Amino acid sequence: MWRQWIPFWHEGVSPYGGDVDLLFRGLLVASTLVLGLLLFLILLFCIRYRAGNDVDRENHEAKSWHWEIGWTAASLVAFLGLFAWGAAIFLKIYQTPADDLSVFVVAQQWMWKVQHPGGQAEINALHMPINRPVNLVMASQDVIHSFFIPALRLKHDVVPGRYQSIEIEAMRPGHYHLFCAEYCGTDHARMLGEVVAMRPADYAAWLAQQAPSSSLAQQGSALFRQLGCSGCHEGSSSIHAPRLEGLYGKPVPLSDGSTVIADDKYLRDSILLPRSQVAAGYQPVMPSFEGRIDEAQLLQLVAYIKSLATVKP
Amino acid sequence: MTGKNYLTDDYRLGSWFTTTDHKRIAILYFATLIFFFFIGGVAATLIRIELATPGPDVVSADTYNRLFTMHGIIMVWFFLIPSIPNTLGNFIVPLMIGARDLAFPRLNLASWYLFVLGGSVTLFAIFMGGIDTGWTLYTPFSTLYSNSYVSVAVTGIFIAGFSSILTGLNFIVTIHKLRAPGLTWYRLPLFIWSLYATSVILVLATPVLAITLVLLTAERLFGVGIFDPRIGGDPLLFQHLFWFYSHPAVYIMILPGMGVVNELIACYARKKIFGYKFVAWASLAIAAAGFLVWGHHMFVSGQSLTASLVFSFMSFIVAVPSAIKVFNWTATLHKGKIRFDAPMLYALAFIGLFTIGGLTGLFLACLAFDVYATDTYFVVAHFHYIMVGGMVTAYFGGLHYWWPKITGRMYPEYWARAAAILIFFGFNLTFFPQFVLGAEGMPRRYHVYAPEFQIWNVLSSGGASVLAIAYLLPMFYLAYSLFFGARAPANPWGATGLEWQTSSPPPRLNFDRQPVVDGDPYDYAHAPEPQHV
Amino acid sequence: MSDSQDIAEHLATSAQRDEVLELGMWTFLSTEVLLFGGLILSYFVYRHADPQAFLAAGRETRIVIGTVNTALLLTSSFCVAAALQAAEQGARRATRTLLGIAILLGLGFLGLKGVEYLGEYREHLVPGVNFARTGQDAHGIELFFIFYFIATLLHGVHVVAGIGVLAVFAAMATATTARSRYIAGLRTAALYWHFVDLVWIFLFALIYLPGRSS
Amino acid sequence: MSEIRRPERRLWRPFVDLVLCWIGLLALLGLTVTLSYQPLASFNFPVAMTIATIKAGLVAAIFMELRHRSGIIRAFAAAGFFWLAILLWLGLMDFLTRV
Repeated sequence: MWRQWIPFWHEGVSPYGGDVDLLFRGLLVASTLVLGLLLFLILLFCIRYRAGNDVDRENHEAKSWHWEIGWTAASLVAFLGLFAWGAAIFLKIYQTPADDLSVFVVAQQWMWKVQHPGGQAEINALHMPINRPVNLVMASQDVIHSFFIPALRLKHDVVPGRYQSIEIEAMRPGHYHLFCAEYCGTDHARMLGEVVAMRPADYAAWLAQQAPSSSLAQQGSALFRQLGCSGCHEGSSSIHAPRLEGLYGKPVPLSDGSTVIADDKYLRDSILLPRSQVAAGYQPVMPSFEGRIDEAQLLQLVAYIKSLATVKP
Repeated sequence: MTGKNYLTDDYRLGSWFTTTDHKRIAILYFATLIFFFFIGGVAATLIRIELATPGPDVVSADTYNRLFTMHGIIMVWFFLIPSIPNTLGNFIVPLMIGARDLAFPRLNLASWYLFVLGGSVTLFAIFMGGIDTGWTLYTPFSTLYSNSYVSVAVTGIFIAGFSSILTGLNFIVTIHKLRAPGLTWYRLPLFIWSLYATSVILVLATPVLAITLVLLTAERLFGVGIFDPRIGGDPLLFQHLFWFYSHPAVYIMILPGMGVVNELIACYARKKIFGYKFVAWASLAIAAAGFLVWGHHMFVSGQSLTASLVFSFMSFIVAVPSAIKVFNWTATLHKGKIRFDAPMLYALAFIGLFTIGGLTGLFLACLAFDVYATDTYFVVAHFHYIMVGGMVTAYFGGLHYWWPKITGRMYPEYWARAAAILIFFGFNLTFFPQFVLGAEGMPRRYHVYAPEFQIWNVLSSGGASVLAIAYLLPMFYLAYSLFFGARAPANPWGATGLEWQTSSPPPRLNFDRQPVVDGDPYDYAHAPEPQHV
Repeated sequence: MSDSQDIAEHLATSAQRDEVLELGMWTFLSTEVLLFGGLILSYFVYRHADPQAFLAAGRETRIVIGTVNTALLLTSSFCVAAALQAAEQGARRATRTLLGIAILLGLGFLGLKGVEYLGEYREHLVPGVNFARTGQDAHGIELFFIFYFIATLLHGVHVVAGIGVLAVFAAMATATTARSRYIAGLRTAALYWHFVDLVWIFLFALIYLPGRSS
Repeated sequence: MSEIRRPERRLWRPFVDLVLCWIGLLALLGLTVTLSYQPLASFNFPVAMTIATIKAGLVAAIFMELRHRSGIIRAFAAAGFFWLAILLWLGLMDFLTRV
């Protein structure tokens, strides 16, 4: 019972969770030692050199510079050590996601919407398999939110206007808190969720049980037609528009002479701000879909275009 | 006592509101700040009452959000930033350097009026219905989504910012040009050094806040959205601009506190501050390096990894001069002749609390741990240890120390010691549990929370009630001393420093004849003995 | 002895008063640098994000007005510097005339600025009020013009304040009393006016020059 | 009181250095506008900023009399720009190093 009150009693369950916990303990021990030493000295001096006490006060240190150099150097070395330690783990936390299993997260006031590639959608919950890195692609519908799973020792802001990819991985099955950590308005404190880490078999079963009639890409495909995108971007069209088959992940020459890789961000920008990066050889005639579709639909469209990556144009 | 002092110089009320005497303006500031401290304190009390239980019991989510925003805005801009500089600094700086007033006395008064105007506008926003963005005012929430009185409150902060700039400007020029003959830089008391460093920040950081607030208001009112993600604006740009001011602002809050503590420790240990030059330059080093670290508020915001690494590195560097100061204060106690008057108790409490605040600052500068702890109660506890444990404690210490000089009356010593001890315990009981909450992962700005966090919240709320009483105590006995306290001699503590060479309270132009300085500061080997009345 | 009445009671000598005033103004100017600094950072951030749009937007500005305005401000700055020298040598009428010319040039600057704003309004280039650009660079152009309007309005406010201050000194130029105090004040006012000029030099390079060569 | 009745009639002329500075500034203005129309590719911007800095330097040194001022005033004049450089350097660092 009392153990639950001790912070970090439960080990972090991400691959680097143990490292973060060790760092925390290291910081805790180091600062307790420093604080202890300091309080001890202050107490000692206060008692020994109190005004009424008749002790030797002669010959107090007149030249101070070697002390100064001493503790300045000591602090500096200790601090640089801590910096390197923290930075090393930090780079591990935010390593570039391996493009393995992608799950999409849309944050909006005041809920987390999660879409799995198979089309499974959930709100305020994220089911994931254990021991397998999951690449979260996060977007915000409105204000800045922050995706925070204490048990995974992980947090990242979700800023409107762009995609944020992070990799998460849990090593033990369980239900873990998901908090919004960046203040986002009235019900910020209720923007809670749950991360459910499951054994692979359970996860597969969950996916199957939740499976909707269509996958995310299929939903995107339907939307693609419904919004009229297919009118220009498909083969039989009379309007000259770039074909999307085999596009994803390839370099795209732009009208201004530069080149971009057709990644999630490029596709997103091209749908919302079609005139910002026009592919070479095409007229800037595509209308903007800004305000006409939300982040969730955007993700479906991107998933659909992604699914065309392997199709021969 | 013959002749008039600054208090009895003119009794008419109008003479106070048109005064250019830095001492009277300090008193005006003091009265204004008590008022704001009280408002901010009421908000804090309501917050702690609400958080005593996990559910929503006392106030609604919207009210709660307005409460913590109001608490933050009032306490940061209308109490902490002006606290020591504008009251104690305003009063003591000219006295300490042997000047008759600040360099620009009318500007000083204008600065107070700007402050009152800014404060009134902000209070108006609060009474209209408040503002719910948090004191950090992050876009696009503050510009596109909040339905509260953001523009009005921001206008108030903007106006108060100019009050800060004028004060900083006034101090800088005063310290450069109005020092008494013989008062070289290395003979200046460390309080002056730290206020000089503070002024540098006030002058160079505040304008960036001003323009940021202009951009924010333009986006909110006119739809001119420079941070608006819909047209390619970047919300992170707002954060960079905001923290360029608001991180150095933390040093605006702590440097004057450190300055006060230097005076107190030297006086009550009856020794020159150990490593005087190192401490002096450490103040300036903190002020300068404090501008290089703002991005450590943004490690998880989506700024580039390179930027995070650089800012983390810089944050560790800026911690070095603070560490130097703490070590030097401790070393000053060695072979001192230490007396435990109330101001000294505050100074010792400051060292302890500031050290905890500083050390936990290192936790947060440490990238991997910050990813976990940022925006949790760990941060809340950390900055309250710095700002309340550090700054407010030093403020109370300085207030007691200079009280005889300011009012001409002695405060009741036993009550003062009791209050100091009570504040120390109340403070730790309030904020130490919040470190635990943060380490367990409780996010900040939460109106309701998971039940497992309750035990620490109850402790914190209990501590807050102790702290509230402890902060009210001085108000009563200090008010009592105004009328019934013993008359203060010119130098009750046997302190060095020019301010103790003139009468208590000082005459209108501070000194009857121009003081001349011919020796080092803190020459306690030759200082008069303390005389308690 | 003649200027003992000109010195406030808290200062010792007129030399100290002059130093205090000048140092105060320089401190104030360092504040002003940072006030514009926030805008400059925004400019560079968005120019980096969308360089093409910023070049396109630069081409939309009126370089003739911008250049003439720069010349006006530079000349007015010269007049103020000359007025200070004249005052120091006791040439009071020259001081007044030169300050008068500087004020007229400042007013001319504001007038042309107004003409420019009107043109931009007609061309739908005023974000938040009347902005109707479409095409590839629309968002970048909008961000540019947000910077443009806020920066030039802020600068314009400084010009107005400067004209007010110069007008006071022009009016006092031939008054008979307190010369040393007048000159110290004028030096401070001149510093401010030169600074307003200095800010404009940079704004000119940021606003009017991009994109001209393509 | 002796300065009140000083004769006012003589024609006052500004110093040569002020006039030269003014002419130089106008010349630099002409130069920067001309150069901005030359196709220097990515060099247009650095050139414009360099000329602007030279102009600002002239104004500061001659009109603002910095060349006659002591170290402290010069330090104050430089401080604002130094801190501006910090703001631009660290502020832009994030945006330039994003991936």
